[in-house]
Amino acid sequence: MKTPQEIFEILKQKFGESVIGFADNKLLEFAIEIAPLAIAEVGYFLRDDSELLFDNLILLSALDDMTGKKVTEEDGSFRFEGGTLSVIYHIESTSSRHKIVLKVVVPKENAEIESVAYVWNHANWEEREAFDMIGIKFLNHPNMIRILMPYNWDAGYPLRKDYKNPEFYEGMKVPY
Amino acid sequence: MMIYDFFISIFHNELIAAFLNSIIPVAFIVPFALFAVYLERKVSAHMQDRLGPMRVGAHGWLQSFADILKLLQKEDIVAAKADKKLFNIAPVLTFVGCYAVFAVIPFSSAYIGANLDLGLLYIVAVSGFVVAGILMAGWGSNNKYSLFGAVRSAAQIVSYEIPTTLVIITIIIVTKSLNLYDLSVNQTSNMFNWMIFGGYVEGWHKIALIPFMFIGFIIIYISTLAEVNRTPFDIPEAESELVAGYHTEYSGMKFAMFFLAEYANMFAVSAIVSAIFLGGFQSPFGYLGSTLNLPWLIPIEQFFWFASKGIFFVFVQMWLRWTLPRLRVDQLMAMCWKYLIPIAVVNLLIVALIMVL
Amino acid sequence: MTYYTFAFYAFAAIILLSAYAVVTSKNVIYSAFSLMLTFFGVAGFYALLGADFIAIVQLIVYVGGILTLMLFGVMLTNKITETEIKTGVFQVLPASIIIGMFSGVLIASISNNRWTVAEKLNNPQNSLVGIGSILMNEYILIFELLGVLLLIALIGAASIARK
Amino acid sequence: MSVLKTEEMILNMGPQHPSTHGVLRLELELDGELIIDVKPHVGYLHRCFEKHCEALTYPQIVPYVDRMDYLAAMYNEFGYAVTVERMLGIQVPERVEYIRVIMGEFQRIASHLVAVGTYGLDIGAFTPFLYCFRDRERILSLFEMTCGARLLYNYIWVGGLSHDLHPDFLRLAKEFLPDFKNTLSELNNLLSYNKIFTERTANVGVLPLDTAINYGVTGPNLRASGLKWDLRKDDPYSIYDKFDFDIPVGQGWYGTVGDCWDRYYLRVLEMEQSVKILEQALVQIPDGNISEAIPKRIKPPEGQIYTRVENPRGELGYFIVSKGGLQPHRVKVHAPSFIHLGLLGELCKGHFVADVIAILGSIDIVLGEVDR
Repeated sequence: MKTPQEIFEILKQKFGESVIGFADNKLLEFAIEIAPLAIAEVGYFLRDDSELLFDNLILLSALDDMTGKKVTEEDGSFRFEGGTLSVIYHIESTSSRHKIVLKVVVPKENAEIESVAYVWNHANWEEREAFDMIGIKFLNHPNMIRILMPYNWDAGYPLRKDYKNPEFYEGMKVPY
Repeated sequence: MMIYDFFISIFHNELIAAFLNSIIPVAFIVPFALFAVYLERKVSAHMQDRLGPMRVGAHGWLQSFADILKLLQKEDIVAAKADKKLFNIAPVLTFVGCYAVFAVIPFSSAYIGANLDLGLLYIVAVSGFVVAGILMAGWGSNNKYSLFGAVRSAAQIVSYEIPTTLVIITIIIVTKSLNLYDLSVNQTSNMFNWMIFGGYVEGWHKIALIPFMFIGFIIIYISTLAEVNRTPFDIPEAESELVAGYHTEYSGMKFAMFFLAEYANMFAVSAIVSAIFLGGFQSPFGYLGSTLNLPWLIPIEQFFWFASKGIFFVFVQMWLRWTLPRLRVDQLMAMCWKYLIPIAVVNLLIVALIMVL
Repeated sequence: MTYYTFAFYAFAAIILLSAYAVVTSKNVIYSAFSLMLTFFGVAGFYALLGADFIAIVQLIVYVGGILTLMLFGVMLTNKITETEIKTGVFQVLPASIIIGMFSGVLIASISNNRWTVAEKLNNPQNSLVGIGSILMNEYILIFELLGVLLLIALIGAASIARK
Repeated sequence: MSVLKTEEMILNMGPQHPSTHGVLRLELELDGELIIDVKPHVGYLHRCFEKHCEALTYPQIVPYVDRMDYLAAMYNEFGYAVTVERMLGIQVPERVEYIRVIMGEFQRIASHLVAVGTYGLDIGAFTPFLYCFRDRERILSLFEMTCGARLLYNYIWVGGLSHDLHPDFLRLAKEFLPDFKNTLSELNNLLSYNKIFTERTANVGVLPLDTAINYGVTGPNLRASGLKWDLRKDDPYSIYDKFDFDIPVGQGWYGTVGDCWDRYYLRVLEMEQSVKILEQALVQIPDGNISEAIPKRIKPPEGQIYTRVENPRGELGYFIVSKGGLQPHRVKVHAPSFIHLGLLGELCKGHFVADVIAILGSIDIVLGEVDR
């Protein structure tokens, strides 16, 4: 059993620059921020290191940080320019019973994160969902297609804060 | 006196008499199917701690008629890409196959459709039409589930015909007859003359035969159960995987045709099993008609016993259906080829040995 | 016209029409099902001739066995529902020459034969006993040899299927 | 001998199919009856629950969480309430905790009854299904008596409950438990130990432990693979530490550890343990005021939290990000069914078509939760 601080030290030593630092965190969770392209490597290390053995990815959640500049259009709708999206990984070890939170922040315009689907198979569908809902592209993912929305949905990513409903879907008016 | 002779004495015309003679099973099958559907609902309901149909008539006894009414009113849907000719012929062919079996079933000493010497073999032969009808339905529906169901069903029926036939051959060795009518007539006077108790064989052979007759009875009951696609062998129409098997695409009267065929078949195999092993139309205790010296009563009593035995086995089929889960298709085939057929062959050899000695 | 002749012509019509359909149908499945009717008609002929055992064996073997096998073959080897199973007319000239020769031979042999009608059997009902005793007495060797042959075929089929 | 060319058949199972347990489409790639690949297509029931949450205040979300796993709605509320209470730092009265545990365990029994019953139905046994539903109806009647609803309750609120128990509740609940034990033994005799049933399910769809963990499997499915991992004991919440109960794990009773039979039977054993908890809780429940801790206005501080509870189907977790407003910034649900469904393709390879049904039934998914 290790505390998040100890794990942070280990990671910092091992990966250096790729481990950015403790993300600002409140309420019960200590998130370690990792560079987007290093996450798979960190994941392999966390899973396979004999002291850590983080074999279980509990949850992979993506969110729109809503940090960009709010631009209001003439019709009252708004969108965010710039800003970031982030992905949060809750991982734990079923044998050592310690858990940590990893966080990856990517700019909205070029949201690309290394996939961890080969580290934890669980991430396969969760990453597809994150892609579907928030629009983060996971590199080297085995099957990066939409999962919950229709495969041909082209009105954007619903869980982004500036998502607008399309007027028509396949010729039907929305909302009908 | 046979009913056929009675018709001839009235009409003096063989053709009319034969025609009337041949539609008598219809007069039995249709009411039986109505009753069996009701029975199935009630049996399942009471086994499952519920009441079943209660609204249409007292205790829902008119439910089957309501079902028929519903089926009659249904739109007859033919899928757009179905093979229309095959799709339409298939239910008829299946029903014809089932109905043809009734030709050699002795309902009572006064009625058998056609007193064929090869009755038992004839039953095996005409079931080929049922297989063809099922394959036709599966192919004609142009639906993968239907085709799957049809192919499984055909494979199942063809496989389970083998243990059935082996048991039938065992019976032939003992009785030296394939005629179901003779078979039934000979198992008379009391229930220890029934084939399951060694039949009307004399001496120590009879005692020696009893265990092997029991084995034969169990094998033929299991394999006929499989031939009519009832649980635990209802894989062809396993609703949890293949929706409804080969009759997925059917609706209305064509579906009713399959339904009727299924229930007719259930009764037919029960009747065959009871005719072979349990004395057919014979009473287990002797006849009221002979005690009261009323000869006309005997055939009616016989019909009562025949129907009772048939319905009892239909009830057992329902009982099994609402109790047991379903086998998987490979387990079903393994059961047939690895257990039933070897046991039936060994049983056949032992019976042959007993009869030779 | 007696019922017997009526039945004969009815079966003959079934055989001819269904056989024609077998040959001409473009759809293999239709051919197979027409073949079933042909077998049925032939079985009817046997029954009319008093050979009830042969009639029933005809149904068991051809309708129950061979036809089912053919249907299985057609249904399982094609990619289901996506391609139509059709046959076409090929090699018309060689075929018609061969057919012409064969029909010439057949017509010649039929017209040159002296046809005799066999005496009506006394009891055509009990053909089974007769067949059984003949097979088990006079032709026992051939019968057993046939059994061995079929066993070899069965083993061969099983060993090929295992590969 | 040349190799025969064969082609795979694509069979679409669902979205309307009797045994996909909802609107799920499985694309089966078949070689004869053997499965080469299974591709689940989900999303037919997608309502964008998470998007809705961003527009609702915290108490308004409670009725929405009911609609995810509609067979275990009480537990969804339970988990949500625990999460938000942790964010706010509220301590709820002891009576509330007891009622929540009672409701939660009744809900676990009800949910497992559906799982076990429909599993029998998938295998072809119709009768046990109705026995299970008969007893489930009694539990639902208890719920109805408490909060007026049978399926979607809106009962467990943040900081408390919507109503106190009905005066007859404890008596009827205590009467139910012995009857239910009889049903369980009846079910075991009719279905669990049935030869055909064990043949169909033992050694089918074996899920090894390392695969299970790697796929993030939780709940009964994980325990059936042999890991003693139950959040009620391993990450305690509410007052589960006050009760004495065991955590059954799969032992490969009839076949391999982690096969369909283990997953099925583990649910039966869990129902027995739930009965054990209920027997204690129904006796120990204290009096008290159930609504004193309900806050007037819920406005959690800025930050994020992930809290998980042991839902009948596995680990139900809520990840809530708050920006300090009345509405959450982001709610992400760790939905066990969604994760378990991702495993289906892996489990089904090399099995028969009939086994797909057996495996799908044994992992016990609810499509409302898969699609959310």
